[in-house]
Amino acid sequence: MSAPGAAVAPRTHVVLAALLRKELRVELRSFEAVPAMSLFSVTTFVLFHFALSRNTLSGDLASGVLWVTLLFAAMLGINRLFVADAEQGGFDGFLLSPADRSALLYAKALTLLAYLVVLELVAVPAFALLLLGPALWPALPGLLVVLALGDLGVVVIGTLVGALAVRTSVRDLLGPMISLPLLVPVLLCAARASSPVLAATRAGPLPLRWLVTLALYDLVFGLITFAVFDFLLED
Amino acid sequence: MIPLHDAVPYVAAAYTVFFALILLYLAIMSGKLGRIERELGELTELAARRGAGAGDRDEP
Amino acid sequence: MYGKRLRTLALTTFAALTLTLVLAFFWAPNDADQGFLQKIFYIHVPLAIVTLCGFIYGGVAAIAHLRTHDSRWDMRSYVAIHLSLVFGVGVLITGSIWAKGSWGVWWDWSEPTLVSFLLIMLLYATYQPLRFAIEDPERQARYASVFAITAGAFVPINFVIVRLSTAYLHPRVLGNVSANLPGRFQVVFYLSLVSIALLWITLWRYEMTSKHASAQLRALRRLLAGEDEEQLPRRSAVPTLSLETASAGSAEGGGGAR
Amino acid sequence: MCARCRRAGRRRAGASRCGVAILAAIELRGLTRRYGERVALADVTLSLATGQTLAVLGPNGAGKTTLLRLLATLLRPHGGVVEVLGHPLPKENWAVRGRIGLLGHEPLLYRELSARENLALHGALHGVTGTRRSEELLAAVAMERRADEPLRTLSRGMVQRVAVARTLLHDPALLLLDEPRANLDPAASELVEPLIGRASGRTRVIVSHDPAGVLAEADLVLGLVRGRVALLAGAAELDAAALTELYR
Repeated sequence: MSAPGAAVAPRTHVVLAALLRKELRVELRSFEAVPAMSLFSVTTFVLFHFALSRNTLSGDLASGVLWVTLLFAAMLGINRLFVADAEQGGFDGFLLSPADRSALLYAKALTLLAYLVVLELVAVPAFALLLLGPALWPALPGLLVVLALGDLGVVVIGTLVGALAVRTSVRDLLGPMISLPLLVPVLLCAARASSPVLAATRAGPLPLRWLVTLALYDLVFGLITFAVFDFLLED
Repeated sequence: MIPLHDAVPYVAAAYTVFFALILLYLAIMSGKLGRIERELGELTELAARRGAGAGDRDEP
Repeated sequence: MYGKRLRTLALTTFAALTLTLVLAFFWAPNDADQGFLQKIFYIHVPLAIVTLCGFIYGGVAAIAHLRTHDSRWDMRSYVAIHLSLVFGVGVLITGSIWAKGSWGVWWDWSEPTLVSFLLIMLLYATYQPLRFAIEDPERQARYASVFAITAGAFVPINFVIVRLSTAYLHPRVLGNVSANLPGRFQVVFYLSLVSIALLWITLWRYEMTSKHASAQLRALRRLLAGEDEEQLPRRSAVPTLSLETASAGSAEGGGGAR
Repeated sequence: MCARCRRAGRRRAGASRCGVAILAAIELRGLTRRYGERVALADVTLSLATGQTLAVLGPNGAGKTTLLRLLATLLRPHGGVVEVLGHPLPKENWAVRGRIGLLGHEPLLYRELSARENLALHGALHGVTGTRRSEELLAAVAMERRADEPLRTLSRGMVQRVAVARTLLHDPALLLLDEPRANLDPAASELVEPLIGRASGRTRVIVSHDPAGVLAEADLVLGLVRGRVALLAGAAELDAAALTELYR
C-alpha cells in the first residue's frame, strides 16, 4: 500500500493567479472595500471645501488635500484587506498548502494596489471637478508618476500592517494607528512632489529630489516587508 | 543671546524634568519589586505549610 | 542572572552622571549665542541619541528573536523599547523647553530632531497596544518582533527624511551643532552621552532583572501550587519567559545580555 | 521517493527519510508545546504505522486540537522530535505540506465563493491540475447540483461536505480529522464514510468526544489530560469504561 504520490509543489505564478481570482471574486460579490473608499474620498473633498471654506485650491494646499484624502481612504482598504482570510480560515487554508508563502504577499499587495487605482480613478477626477483650481489635464502626466510611487509606498506599508493588525482584537484601530506614522514620509514626499504640478499658473516640473526619496523609501520598506512577512503567518 | 537670569528657569526645568522622569520610572519599578516581595512571602508561607503538611520530609 | 553586575554598573553610572553635571555647569563656558540656555543641550541631545539607539537595539533583538525563537530575546526587545519610550518622553519635554527658551515657542516644526522624534514616539506608542491586543503569547511575541524590526528600520530613515524636509524649508544652525563644538563643549557632550547611555543600560538590566525575577516567581508558584490552582493568565503586554531556555542559559544570560 | 523529494535532489539511497513504504506515518518522541508559561502538550511519545488510525480523546482544553494543528505543520513544536510521513518537522515542513488533509471545525472555505471555485483555489494551492478530481469528489459528497452557488447560501451540513471534498482534493497521505461527524446528518455521514472513514485506507488521526463510536474505528487510542499522556493503548485492549474514566 504505497503512500499516494504527492502533487508536485505548485509554481508561484499559478498560485498567485488563483489567489488574485479569489480576491477579485470576493470583492466583486461583497463590495466591501472599493466603493467605501471611493465614496469616502469624495465626501472628504466636500468636507475640505467647507473646512477651508475655499472653492478652489492649488499648489501645496491642493496636493496636501489630495494626498491626505487618498491616505485616509487607503486606510479603509488596508483594514479590509485580510478580513476575509482571517475570519474564514483563509490563513490556515493557505498555510496547509505547499504554496510559497510570499505568493500571499504578492497577491495581497497587488489587490491593495488595485483598490488604490480604482480609488484614484474616482478620487482624482472628483478632486479636479470639486476643488482643483488649475486644469487637471496638463498636470495629469506628472501627477500620475507621483500617484504611482505614492501608491507603491501605501501598498508596501499597508500590506504589512494589514497582516499585522488583522488577527488582533482591535484591528480597525491598530491598522491606521501603526500605518499612519509609517506613511508620513510617503505623504511628505508625495505632497512635496505633486505640489508644483498642481501650481496655479503653469504645471511646473516634477521635483526629482522628492521622487527619488519616495522611490528609495518604497524600495527599503518593500525589502523589509518581503523579509518579515512570512513570520506573520507561521505559528 | 538671552540674558542669563532668563535662561536659568528653562535649564532648571529641563534638568528637573529629566530627573523627575527617572525617579518616576524607579518608583514604578519599585512598585513591581514590592509585588514580587509580597508574592514571595505568600509562596514561602505556602511552602512552609506544604512542608509542615508533609511532615515526613525535612524541608531544607 | 541579570542582576550580577548591576551594582557596579549603577555606581559607574552615578559617578559619570555627577561628573557630567559638575563639568557641564562649572567647567564648560557659556555658549556664544545661546548663553546659559545651551546647558539643556547636554541633556536633550544625548538623551535623543540614546533613545534612538535603544529603539534600534529593540529591532536588533527582535531579529534575533525571530531567528532563534528564544523568548529571552523578545524580553530584551520589549524592555529596550519600553525604556526608550520613557526616555523619549524626556527628549520631547526637554526639547520643547529648549524651543521655548531659545525661540519662544513650545513647539517648532522647523526643528528636525523634535519633529522626527514626535513621529517616532507616535509610532512606538502603538507597540504596547499591539502586544496587548494579541492573546496568544507566542504570536504576541512574534508580531511584536515584526513590528520592532519595521519600526527599528523606520527610525533612521525617518530621521533623514524629516531633516531633508525641514532643511529644505529653512536650514537651522542646530542641525549639526554637535559636530563643530569647540574643545570643552565637546568633552562634556561626549561625557554626557556616555553617562546617559550607561544610565539606559543600567535601567535596562534593572528591568530585565525584575521581569526575570517575576517570571521565576510565577514558575515557583506553579511548582508549589500545582498546575490546576494557577488561574488563567490575565492578558498583558509583557512577554512571557519560557524558563526552560532561560534557566538553562543562565550562565550565558549574564554575559550575553545587552 | 515522493515527487517532491526527488525534485529536491534527495539522492541518499535507502534513506528512510522518504522511502515510499515508510514504516511509521507519525513518530513523536517527547513532544512538548507551551502556551506562554503554561504547557499545552507535555512529553507526548507515540508511533503510528501507515494506514492505521489514531484516536485522540480527552476533556476540553487537553491539547487535542493543539496536537492536530502541530501534526498539520500549522504549529511549531517547542520540544521533542516530530516526524510525519518520514519527514522531521518543522525542518522539513515543505515536504509534508500538501500531503496532509485537515478537516476541523472551520471548513477553511470562502463563503463568497462557490464550492467549485473554492476547490479550484485549493487545487491551485496544492498543484492539482484540471477539474477531474474536484468533480469526482463533488459527486462523491453529492454536492455537484449546488456546486455553483456561494457557500453562504448553503446549510452547515452541505458546507461540511464541501470541506470533506477540499480535504481530499490533493489526495493526502495523512488525514487529520477534528470531530469529523459534527454537523453531519446520518445520511451525510454515510456518504463521506468511504472518503474519510476506515474504508479510505489512509492513515488517520481522529479527535473525538464520542469514546464508544471512535473505539470501533481506531487501532491506537491516545488519552490526553491537561496536555499529558494519560492513556496510550491499542484499541483492542480498551473498553468504553476505561475511556469514560479519562473524562472524570
